[in-house]
Amino acid sequence: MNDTLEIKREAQLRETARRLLEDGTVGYIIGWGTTRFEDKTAPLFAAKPEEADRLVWNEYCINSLAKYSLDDKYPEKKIGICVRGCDSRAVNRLVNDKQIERENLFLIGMPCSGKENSVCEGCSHKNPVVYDILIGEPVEENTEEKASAERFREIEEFEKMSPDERYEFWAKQYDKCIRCYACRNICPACSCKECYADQYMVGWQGKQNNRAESQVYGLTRAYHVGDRCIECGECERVCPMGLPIMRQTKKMLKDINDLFGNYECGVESERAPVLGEYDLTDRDEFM
Amino acid sequence: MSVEKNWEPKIIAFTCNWCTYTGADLAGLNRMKYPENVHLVRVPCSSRVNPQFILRAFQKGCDGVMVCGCHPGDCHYATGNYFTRRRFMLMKRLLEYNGIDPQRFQARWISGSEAAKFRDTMTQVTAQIRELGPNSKFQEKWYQEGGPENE
Amino acid sequence: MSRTGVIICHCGTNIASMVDVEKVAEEIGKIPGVVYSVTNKYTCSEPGQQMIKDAIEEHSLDRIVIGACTPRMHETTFRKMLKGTKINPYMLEIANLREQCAWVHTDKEKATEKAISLVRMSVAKVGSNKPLFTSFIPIHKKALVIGGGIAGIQAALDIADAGHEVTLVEREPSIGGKMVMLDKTFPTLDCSACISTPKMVDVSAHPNITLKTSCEVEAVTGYVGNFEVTIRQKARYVNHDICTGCGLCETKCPSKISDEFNQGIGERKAIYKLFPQAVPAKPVIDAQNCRKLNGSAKCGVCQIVCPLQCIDFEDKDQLITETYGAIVVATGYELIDWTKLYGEYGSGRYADVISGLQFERLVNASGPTEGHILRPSDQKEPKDVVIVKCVGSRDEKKGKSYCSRACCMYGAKHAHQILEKIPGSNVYIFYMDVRTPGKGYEEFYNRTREDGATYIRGRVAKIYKEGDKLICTGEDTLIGKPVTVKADMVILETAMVPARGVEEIVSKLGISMDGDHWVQEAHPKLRPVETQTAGIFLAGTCQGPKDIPDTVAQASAAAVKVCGVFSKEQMETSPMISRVNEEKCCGCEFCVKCCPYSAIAMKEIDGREGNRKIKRMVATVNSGLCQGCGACTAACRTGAIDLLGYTNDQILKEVDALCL
Amino acid sequence: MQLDKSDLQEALRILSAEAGVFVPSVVEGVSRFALWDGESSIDLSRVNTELPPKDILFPQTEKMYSYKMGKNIEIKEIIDNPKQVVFGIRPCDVKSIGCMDKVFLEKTYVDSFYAGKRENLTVISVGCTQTDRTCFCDSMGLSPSDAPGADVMMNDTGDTFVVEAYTDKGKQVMEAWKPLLKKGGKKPAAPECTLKVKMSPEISVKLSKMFEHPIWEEVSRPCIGCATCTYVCPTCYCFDMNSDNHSSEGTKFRCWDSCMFSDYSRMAGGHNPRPGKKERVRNRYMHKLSYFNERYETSLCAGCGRCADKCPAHMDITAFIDRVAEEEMENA
Amino acid sequence: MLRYAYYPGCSMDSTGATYKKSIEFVAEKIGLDLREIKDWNCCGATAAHTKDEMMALALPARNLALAESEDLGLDIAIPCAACYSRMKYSLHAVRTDEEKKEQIQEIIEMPYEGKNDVLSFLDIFSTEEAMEACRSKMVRTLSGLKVACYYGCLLSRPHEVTGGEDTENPMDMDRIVALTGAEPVDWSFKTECCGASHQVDVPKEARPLLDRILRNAQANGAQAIVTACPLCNMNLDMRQAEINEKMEKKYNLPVYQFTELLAVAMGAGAKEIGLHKHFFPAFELMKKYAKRAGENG
Repeated sequence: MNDTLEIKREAQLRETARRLLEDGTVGYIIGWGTTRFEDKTAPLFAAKPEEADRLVWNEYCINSLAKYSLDDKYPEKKIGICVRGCDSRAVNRLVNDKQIERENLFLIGMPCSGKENSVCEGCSHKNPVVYDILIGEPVEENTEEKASAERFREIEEFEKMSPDERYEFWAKQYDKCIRCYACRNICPACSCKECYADQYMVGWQGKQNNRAESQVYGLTRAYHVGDRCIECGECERVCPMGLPIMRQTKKMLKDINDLFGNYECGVESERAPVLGEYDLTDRDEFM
Repeated sequence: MSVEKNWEPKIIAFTCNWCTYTGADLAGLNRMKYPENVHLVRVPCSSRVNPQFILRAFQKGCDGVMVCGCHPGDCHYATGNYFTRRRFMLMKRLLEYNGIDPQRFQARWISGSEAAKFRDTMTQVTAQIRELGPNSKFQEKWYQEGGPENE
Repeated sequence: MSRTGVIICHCGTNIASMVDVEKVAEEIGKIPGVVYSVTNKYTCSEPGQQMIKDAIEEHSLDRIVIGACTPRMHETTFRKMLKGTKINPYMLEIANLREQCAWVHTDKEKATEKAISLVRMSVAKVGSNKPLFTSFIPIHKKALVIGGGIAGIQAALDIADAGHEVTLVEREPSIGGKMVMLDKTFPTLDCSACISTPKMVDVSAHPNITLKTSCEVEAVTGYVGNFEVTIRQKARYVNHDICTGCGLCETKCPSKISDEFNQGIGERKAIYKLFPQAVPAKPVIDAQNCRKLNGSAKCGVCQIVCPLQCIDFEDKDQLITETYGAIVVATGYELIDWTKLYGEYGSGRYADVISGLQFERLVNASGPTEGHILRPSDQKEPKDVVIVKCVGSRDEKKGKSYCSRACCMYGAKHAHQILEKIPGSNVYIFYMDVRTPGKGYEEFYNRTREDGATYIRGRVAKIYKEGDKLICTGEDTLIGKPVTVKADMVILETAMVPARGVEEIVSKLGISMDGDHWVQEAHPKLRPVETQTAGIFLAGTCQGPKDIPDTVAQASAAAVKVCGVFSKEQMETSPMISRVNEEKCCGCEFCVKCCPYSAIAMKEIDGREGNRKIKRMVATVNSGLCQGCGACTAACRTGAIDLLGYTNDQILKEVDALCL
Repeated sequence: MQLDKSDLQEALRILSAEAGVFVPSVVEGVSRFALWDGESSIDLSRVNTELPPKDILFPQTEKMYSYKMGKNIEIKEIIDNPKQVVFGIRPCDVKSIGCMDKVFLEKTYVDSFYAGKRENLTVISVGCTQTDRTCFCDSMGLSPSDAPGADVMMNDTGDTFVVEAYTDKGKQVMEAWKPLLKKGGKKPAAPECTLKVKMSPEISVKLSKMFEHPIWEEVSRPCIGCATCTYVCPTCYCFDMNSDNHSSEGTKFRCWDSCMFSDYSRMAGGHNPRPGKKERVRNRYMHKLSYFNERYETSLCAGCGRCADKCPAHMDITAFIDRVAEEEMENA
Repeated sequence: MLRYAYYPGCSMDSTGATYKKSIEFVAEKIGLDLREIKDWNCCGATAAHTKDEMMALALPARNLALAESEDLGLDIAIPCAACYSRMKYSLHAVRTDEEKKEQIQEIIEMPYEGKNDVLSFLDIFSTEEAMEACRSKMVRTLSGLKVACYYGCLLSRPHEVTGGEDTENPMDMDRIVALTGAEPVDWSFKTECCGASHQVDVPKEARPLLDRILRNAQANGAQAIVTACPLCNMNLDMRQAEINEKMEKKYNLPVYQFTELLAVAMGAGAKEIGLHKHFFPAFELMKKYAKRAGENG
């Protein structure tokens, strides 16, 4: 990370935030603030101009912020949100899924050259894909080769294992799952009012924590979000048990790319999810 | 896990009312014979089949699961099976990725007149699953009977 | 706790010979909630049905499972039977023990096991059944026909003759469509106008038909029996209530515009009737070209000369909304714009390379040349004429892959007309194949050849001009040599394509089109005049290229379908349709995307966010449109939309029951 | 007394003859207490395991009874209370067991499932030689090297453990270990937590007056409503009861639940007294730092720091306590 | 800015001499900056593609890769229609076919990404900028001279590769030529094959191909034919007398390059651009029509 450039960007961010709060463009701004640990930041909600200086911009700004807009779906004033590439795709996701109105948000674009987060390796959109104002100059994107080589590398490796090995791998992962639902709650593609998994009365899913129920949860979640996953990696980051959750959704994405052509979510503001449409010429392998 | 004596594969098939279910009825009318292992669940259209049903069937102890509908282009509701096709192409791959044997979940298009195809498919799938043996993957019973200590 | 009654049918020996029905009844009787479990010899028979009715009373049953033949056989029978009891007809499930068990298995023990499983699944399912009620929707016995060509005219007349009200909407100032432009019709060579204009007059005079010309469909909502249609009456600037159609205005109008009815050959005025026999026989003003209305001059001469003060320059578009019970789509076709596709034929730079429809106007007695075949460039009579077929048809690379069906015949007709009207003329027809499937068609083709038309098998590769001749080069594929014909005029028999704007009307109606934008029928063979949407029918070439007899036949068929809908006062709708749990619905619209009937819409409801009252969007199912396929339910991640009769809960219970 | 580190395996082997021994270990990359197989290594390198030991007494899913319906309804209680030893548990987690004891065993109702397991559990604590950056047990009144609630207290002196029995159960352990134990050994000085938090009894009282304070709105905003903090917390004891039904038979079980879930407090009619995250975060913090104190005169937070370490939104209870300490009371 | 990388091709110093001279003259006048690609090689036209597809793609690609390696971001200007066609094929292959791209790079042992476009001189002169520059340099008018613009088959076909305008009735040259005051006629053989590659081995079969072009031009009132390719030009120019002789015709259609017309209108002397060097006499006709701008008649 080019330090002086990013320090400058932080200063610009604070200045912009202050201005937006002063002139009433936004009601408050969601960004990142310090914690008591130097290598951790936490979401910060700045509502007063003087709070703008509490916003920080450094390599530890890893929390995704867009989904916080769902806490305030009908704001009186616009909500300012700092968006990196991934956050901006999350915004598109939520707009696409009719969960928020783009007009209710003021997007402060933060070109991001990667954070202390493994998912940033091979990032395909370092610069926000949608924003109202861009802080500083855009950063150089990863080459397409790098991004695409990285994108499904793990999946391809994994696919080479035998079915039993794969099952064993996942079964052990789901043995670890404590069903805290952090992966779901952080995910911008999970925006149901009431998750299927919480509907014990309907009986989709048992509440008991065991391998079988966690497997059902894991696969169902993968299927539910797989065609809309924006690949931000938050599910994996937040998992307290370290499950490689994105390897499930990415599998869906990889198959979608193989079967239906290039597909990347959250990059365009209007695109039907793959499972929300069909093509007469789709491959027919069911005979 | 040792194979129970007299074990018989348990196979569930979600079938569209207008095609495969009708095809199965025609097979009956023609007194065609196929194994007893296949149990049909009647749904109005294959697009009614939520992929979560498949997971549920494996979880509860089915050894094989099928989704059957009209041939693409022949859907009674015009476009339902196009959605079915997409949903299950992805779901099938996801299941296989998670270790399910490809033969344990199969989708097929069988029309109302294809009684012989229905019979042949069911016979063939039953044989394949018999060959594979009982399924323990995703199964809750496996857990209830001791879980990891079983292995 | 529910009180389920189970009846296992012997079906004579059909089931009982392969399934131990007594054992099934006994095993099922052990399931909690099953309070009555018996067998019966013939459950569908009168005594069988009576036994169920008695059991309902005696054991206070609240739901029934019958293990018998396929539900596709007797589901309706038993539902009807339940109508007379205190149990709702939908509190019934049928386990298929005959077609899918007894008849297809050979091992009685295993078949019995399977039968137990199947009945257990039905018992589990019926436990979650809820009473459902059919609703009745009233049928508004008034039809809307969109498009006033021969298809629309025929459909409107047939429906009206059957005693129903019809509104016929046409966007042009007159009905008549393409047929009235034609000179003669093959193979009988009747005068096209002579047989179609009387029908046009019938339409205008019919007491059951409301004719709306210069009108377009603006919006359509609702469903069979109850379509709310908004029609835009475009400003005509002439008060048709007063106008007598004297035509004085037309003669005085100073603006001259290329005449679209005559395919650009000839001119018309800015205030005009589409053609002399137009219905209604009253003029309209073409605002774009009227000097006063487009502001290019003061003019207003028509207003001055009109003896009845019919001219109203202030006229505005008007929107009219009415309710219709059924809709016939008859939007027709137009010819492909070959000038954009065929550079080798000069892209329209040569005035004497004309389309078949232009030729129809040239040869038509009421056309710009009064029926004399004179070529457009210099008004000379052509001696050598080349006719090129399949221009845009059967040409995947440049035009359409399909055959336009009528061109072989009207190509032959054109040849015949030229040879008849111009003595000593030569006609060369370049063709790929000659297709004449129709009564008297092959005979007509043969006659044309006997008349002297030269048929050359091959496509024309290039048309170019040298002096006042059009040089047509191509290959005669039968002899394998290049041919060159020096022609005075070339007629291109171009492909039919759907009329412009068909995409909009299709999307307004919520029906679908194929890849070439022909309107999609419900089934290519068995439901050729229906669409996927109940109450919307197709007539004529909007559905695909066809000739006049086929068009008229389809129009009458559509009319019968409409009358079928109108034969009832109200329509029973299946209650097994989707329903939205608004509390759970998050408004993502995934269900909307996969509904084939556009039956799901979004609506605003009151909600709460914390302590604030807000409005939020949720899905809502139109019970008139929903056909109960359930595609939406599998698209809903939340499970907020569910299919009554096949709910998530019911299906999950069936799965669970199998796995016990 | 002292136990040579080289004799630890043997010492545990002696115990495992009689009981299931849980030791800190790493299972599929997750550090937790797991049943010792007699051979595998015992991971005392971490200050704290990632998952707390509470599931030994209070499993995440615990079957209570099975039932069978028919003409007569059969109900069978499921009792599963094997003799168990937990070894290597840190003083903060021992204090946490003390908290759960209060909930499940004291005052009005005694929870028989918990009681049975607790009765059969021997707690062998090993004091900390170092602290993590999120450790703040000494601010919560605990010592990193002493667990008064343990049956046996052990402290690392380098090559040996100093061993001390605190209870009769502890004395039995010492008795069993007799051949391995040597006299002497000096308990090392306790390490000090680097993280100091301004916790005091006044904070509890102050909080009890802050129910309507604007601070809740602010501190709760980053919360994403997952159960991470409650499931890694050694003292959180909420559970839900549910049944696993198969037609006419099934089992009733209880499983962990979390007050951070939005549906946790939702009632049958749909009303939710804690509708937003403000109410839910308030409840959790209040419960840890004030409500529990009122009822049981001790805090429900032992200062293990797991929640601060694992929170996806990087929320931090220690920062919250310090905020409260600094808050002027006029605002309260 | 009118700056391009320049691939002259082999004919510019031989059969295309007059083309070259007129290009140079016009370029000088309008500030067209052409930077010849260093170490260019044969484009392989007329022969390579009948032998080996990869050779036919790699030969031109090397030239394009050389231009790209200079990293000036310049599009490549090509005067010859055959060269242009071959270059376009290579560019098209590289841009649309990953596999071929790799093979090509392997053969030419150079990286090549197909970043820059390949342009014919018609593409270049029909840009707004070039048209404007030409317009401002006109000192003579060729008013009254009726010409048939002949594009040949390679500049516009196949459409998938060239992406050019109308394959049947292109108008670029007509618009450029109209700048000089000359009057392009509407005729029908603008893009018809002139049979160039058959003229040597089967001249008898090839002659009718030339004949129909000349005939249609003349029939539509043209007094001259204008080309944009050294090969087309040579073919129509050199063989016109032969057609007249062997087929007993009386064509009198001088054949110019469009740049010659531009050059004359910009004041070039006949010798400066080689007007006197045509096979079929071309000087007299030009002399008759070229007038000082503003002069009447």
